[in-house]
Amino acid sequence: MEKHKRTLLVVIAEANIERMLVQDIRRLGAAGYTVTDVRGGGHSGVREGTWEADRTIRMEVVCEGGVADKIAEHMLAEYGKHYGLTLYFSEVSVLRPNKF
Amino acid sequence: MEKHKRTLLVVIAEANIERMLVQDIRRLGAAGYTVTDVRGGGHSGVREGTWEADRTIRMEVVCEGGVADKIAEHMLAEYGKHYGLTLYFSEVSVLRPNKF
Amino acid sequence: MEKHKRTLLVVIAEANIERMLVQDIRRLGAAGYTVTDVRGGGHSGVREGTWEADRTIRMEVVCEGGVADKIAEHMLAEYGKHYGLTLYFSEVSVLRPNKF
Amino acid sequence: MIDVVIFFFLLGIFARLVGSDLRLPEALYETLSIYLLLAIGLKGGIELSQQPMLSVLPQVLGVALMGFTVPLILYPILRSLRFNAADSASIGAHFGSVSVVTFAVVTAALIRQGIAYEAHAPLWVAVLEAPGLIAGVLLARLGDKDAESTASVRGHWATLLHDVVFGKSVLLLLGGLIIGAVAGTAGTEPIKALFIDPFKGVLALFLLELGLVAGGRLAEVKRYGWQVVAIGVLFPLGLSFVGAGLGLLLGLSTGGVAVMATLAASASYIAAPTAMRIAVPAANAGLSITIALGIVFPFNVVIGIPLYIKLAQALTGG
Amino acid sequence: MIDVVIFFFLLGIFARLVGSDLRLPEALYETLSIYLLLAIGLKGGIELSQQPMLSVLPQVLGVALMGFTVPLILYPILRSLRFNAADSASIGAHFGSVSVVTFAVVTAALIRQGIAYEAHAPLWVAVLEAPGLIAGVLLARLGDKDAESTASVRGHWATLLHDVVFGKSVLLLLGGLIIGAVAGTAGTEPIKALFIDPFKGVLALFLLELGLVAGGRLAEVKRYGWQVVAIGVLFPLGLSFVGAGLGLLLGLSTGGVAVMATLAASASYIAAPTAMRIAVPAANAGLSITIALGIVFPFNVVIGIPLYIKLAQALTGG
Amino acid sequence: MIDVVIFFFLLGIFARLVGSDLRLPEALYETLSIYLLLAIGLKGGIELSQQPMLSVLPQVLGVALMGFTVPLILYPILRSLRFNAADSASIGAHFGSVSVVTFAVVTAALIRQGIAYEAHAPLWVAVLEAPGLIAGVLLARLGDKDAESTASVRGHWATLLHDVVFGKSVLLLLGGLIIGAVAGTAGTEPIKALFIDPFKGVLALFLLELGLVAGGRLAEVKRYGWQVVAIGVLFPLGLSFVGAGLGLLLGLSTGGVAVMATLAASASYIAAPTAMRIAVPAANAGLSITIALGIVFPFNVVIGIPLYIKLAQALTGG
Ligand SMILES: Nc1ncnc2c1ncn2[C@@H]1O[C@H](COP(=O)(O)O)[C@@H](O)[C@H]1O
Ligand SMILES: Nc1ncnc2c1ncn2[C@@H]1O[C@H](COP(=O)(O)O)[C@@H](O)[C@H]1O
Ligand SMILES: Nc1ncnc2c1ncn2[C@@H]1O[C@H](COP(=O)(O)O)[C@@H](O)[C@H]1O
Ligand code: NA
Ligand code: NA
Ligand code: NA
Repeated sequence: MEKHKRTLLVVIAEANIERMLVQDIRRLGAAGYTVTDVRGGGHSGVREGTWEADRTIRMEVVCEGGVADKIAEHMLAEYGKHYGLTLYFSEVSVLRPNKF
Repeated sequence: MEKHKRTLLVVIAEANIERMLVQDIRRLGAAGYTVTDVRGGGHSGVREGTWEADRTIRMEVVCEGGVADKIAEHMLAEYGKHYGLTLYFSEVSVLRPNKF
Repeated sequence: MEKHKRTLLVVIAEANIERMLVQDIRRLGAAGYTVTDVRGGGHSGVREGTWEADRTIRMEVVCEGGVADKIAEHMLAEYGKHYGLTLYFSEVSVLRPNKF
Repeated sequence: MIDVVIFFFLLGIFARLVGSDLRLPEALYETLSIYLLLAIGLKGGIELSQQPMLSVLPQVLGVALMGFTVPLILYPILRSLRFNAADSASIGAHFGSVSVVTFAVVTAALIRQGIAYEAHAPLWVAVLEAPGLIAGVLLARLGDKDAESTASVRGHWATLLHDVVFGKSVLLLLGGLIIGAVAGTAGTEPIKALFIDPFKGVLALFLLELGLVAGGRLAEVKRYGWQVVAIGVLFPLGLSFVGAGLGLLLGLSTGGVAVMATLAASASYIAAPTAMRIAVPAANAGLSITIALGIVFPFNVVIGIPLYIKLAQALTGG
Repeated sequence: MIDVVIFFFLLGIFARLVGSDLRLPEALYETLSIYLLLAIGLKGGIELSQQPMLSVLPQVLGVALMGFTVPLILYPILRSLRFNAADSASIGAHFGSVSVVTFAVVTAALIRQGIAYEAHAPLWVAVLEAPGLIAGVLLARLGDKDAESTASVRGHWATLLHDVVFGKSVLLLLGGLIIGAVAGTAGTEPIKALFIDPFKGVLALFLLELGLVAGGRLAEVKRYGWQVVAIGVLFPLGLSFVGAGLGLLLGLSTGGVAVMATLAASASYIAAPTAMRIAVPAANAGLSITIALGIVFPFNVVIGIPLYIKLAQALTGG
Repeated sequence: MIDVVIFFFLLGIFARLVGSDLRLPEALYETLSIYLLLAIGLKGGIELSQQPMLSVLPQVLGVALMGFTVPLILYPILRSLRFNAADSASIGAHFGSVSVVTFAVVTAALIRQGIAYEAHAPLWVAVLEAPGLIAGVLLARLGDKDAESTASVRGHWATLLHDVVFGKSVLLLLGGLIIGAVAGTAGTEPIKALFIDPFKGVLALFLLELGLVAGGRLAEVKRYGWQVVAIGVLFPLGLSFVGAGLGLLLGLSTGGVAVMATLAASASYIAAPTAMRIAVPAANAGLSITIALGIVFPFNVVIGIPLYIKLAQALTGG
């Protein structure tokens, strides 16, 4: 069973911009994404998610390293300034290389 | 504080087969698992999770590399053909080696 | 786009101690954290999360390796004995080093 | 005049078609469906308590037989339309089983029009859940020898039967029926304000949700093409005659015949998708859900039910 | 005597201030807000069905104009208080739009005091959602040339308009209104037990939740300082005269003038935060939410509404 | 005739035992428990408003004392049964505290049987939450010097007290009581349709959920063995005499004595597990929850309560 290197990009952001993030991810070449509703805290305070303006999402995308870079760069430029945004990369491996 | 290498296997699949996945994981030798309700999109379209047939789960299992391989292989063979299924591996380290 | 190494610490624990975990994380120097409601199974049985005493959370913290070690050590000492607790580390990279 | 609950369904479809962000939380969806199943069961049980048990036995048998037969009838038709074995079996199973909300809508319509029906009809619904699914799985196994072998862990008959009989739908319907029958009118009086009075409002809310889901399915209809639309309209119409025929045979009232026609014409979108996904993994789940929820359900709720009531009136002279 | 629903709001604030772990599940929050929007719409629609449509046209135009004008009035004031362009536009938009729960509280107060008001008032609420937001975005774009360029993907006018008009709030309010108007009193009778009778109890529960959220915002008030408190108290008081004036101009009843004053004085905390976050990302979301939900809402609900009713009585001699 | 709500509990247990997939969404569980606490408080408060406040003071003191004493009585018994210090203290605390739903079931039974009880009884429930927990923690600290040292961050008395007194249960019960008392019958009239009328139906639904949870605990019972069953049956029976005795001493009505016996016999499964988990981490949470929810709760609800009512009737000659 051969494994293939890919990059996992995790994006944590306010739920308000979920729709835009999904569009961006698709446009920049990722084949899929997974979203979880989360809560948390960071530089911009605590977000408990009990009502609409206070919701946070965690999105994960498995893709080629280059695509992950492009997505992350775009997000940082587009949303980094005005939105709470956390991004990180991690090395993962997958079995079906053409799926990702 | 000594660290020990283990593998994190992440499985994203339709919620319908959660029960079977848990049975498989247990049977193939993992000591535990964690499940999150998620939504997402991929080759087989968008899954929003607003009603039963449309729910997706994300399962993560920390275990020895060999066990992770066995689980992933089994899942791919068993569910890969007919179910939406995303699998990836990641290297992690743990503190209590006999827990995993 | 320069990347910087950080450590991702994932903590899975009963929801009862969420408040204390957040306090610990903050006190020990992490800049943020993200919490997800999960369910799962392990040595101490299955936790389905349908009522308060049965809820589980997954917390993830991106921080410097040293901070992650301190947090993990503290948690293991403080909660490891009496609470269901799963901890693992993973290497990740971030773009904005001073955020984490 | 259209029943007000239909407007909620149309509002849901509209919201989806215009791309509104309106979504009902999943927990609400689950809550509403648990409520409806329990409430429908309770209502039927209260009435059942005033009836000789033996008289419903032939109905139970007749209904079970109908559920089992429907997939057998539809399978060859679907095969001749070039659907593969798994899909033909699965679509058949959806039609063999039943939609609880469609049942709720037809009884609401009968009440509005003052047409009496057998008050223990929820029992028919509970009985109808399983047989169609069993027939569907049987057909899939016969039609595709492969299916069983891939499904090594799953697919045991005992598991399938267990999952349907003790599944949420049947358990809550039958549980409600039995509680209603045992506690009777007086015993259930204190819970009336939750389970009986707001029933139709809750149905309206659930139809809003189903409108949202069905609206999301309409895009898929385009993908699957005209055949799927034809199936979703013609099969219910055809099956309504099967149901009405059974109703006549069992000597049901006008309303009872209408209910039976509707049950036959309705396709399951709760029990069937789950059961088929596990027992017949090779079947295309999107295809049968699009038919059941994207076409059959809206068709029945908006157009079919009035026709089935007319049919019942014509057949019984009621 | 204070309306009982206000006590629930105070209980929520108290719980938050003493650090209670009480939280309402998010799904409940969403459910309650969907319910309130639908129920308010339905109630208005049932009444609307008994009225000549043409007579409400001038009201619709007047209300839309008011919503659009409010941010234009507030913008220069906010700028002179040293808020930047984006924040001034965003705060203005929150005031230009409307709070549905504040509307529910004022009508409840009017009913309690036996003061009649135009029963189709929910229509005003639906109409008021959008114009203030549009004016706010316009101001932000004019005030800060940068805003548009950063927001490359977003910010298309068509998207903004679509999101507000087909957003949850307007869609459910108008959907309810139309269903109520078409189905009428008789048609909606069977769903009364869910959508009309428990309305005020649901409002109480929602106010408990809003108390929890507003209580959480009080800590922020300290951060932003006295200016924010002054804005949150003086703007509503000032705007209530604008609303009351429009009410007089349109020849509304005493209750109608009170409602209009309250609508003008209220600040949106559902549609506005979402819309501004997307269309004016440079604006500080915490700031405007703290004003709208931490100060304006409690002020209106506890102190403002009784005053606005008095004002309306004085102005109309009612 | 068994109360209909008990059937829902049995349905839940049955569903779990046969391995049904029926689950109530967690948000619904939370919603129902918030509703029940508020509604019970409100109902008590409305009655309290018609009463001299001073007369309840001795009751408040007596109840608090009872809650504190129960763990002290049970601790030596549990120790002699070879439970360790932490577990003995924790199990004692669960019995010293109280189960709100058990309270709801006993009052429902009294109403059905037409036996009057002190309408402000919810106040007793609110007072009973905390003292038992405090005694339990005290015992754990005395019994195991280690416990405190490991729990370096936690375990401050102030935190424990704060968490219980401002915890969800006490806050909603007392909040409801005060709102009910201040607003009175007339003031709460408009929220009756939500908080009073559907109460028993909601209780039924919550019992269905608790049946599912308790049913899931039955497997654990086997693991812990017969001792746990004996404790779960004999302790309530014994404690019911303590409660009934206190009721007599306070000069309560027949119904009041029955309520007091039930409160003493009931074990907490909301406040206690959470508080013990934080304050006495060494205690085995599964063990005390299995006793409280797997045995005591079903025993009380199905068998105990009728006995306690009989006991109260025998003691008061009522
Ligand atoms: N160091 C971190 N580790 C994990 N999650 C984080 C971290 N910092 C921020 N987050 C998440 O990102 C959200 C926004 O962070 P911030 O922009 O720092 O306010 C927070 O609410 C957290 O959910
Ligand atoms: N590249 C990806 N990254 C993250 N999640 C994915 C990816 N592809 C698919 N998924 C998840 O897996 C589910 C099924 O994917 P698929 O089988 O491609 O339709 C989707 O709904 C997503 O939640
Ligand atoms: N090997 C594992 N992989 C992933 N999650 C685990 C694992 N072991 C335990 N968990 C999670 O940690 C919780 C407590 O585990 P335990 O302390 O082993 O009972 C479980 O309910 C799971 O959610
Ligand atoms: Na059918
Ligand atoms: Na306004
Ligand atoms: Na007790």
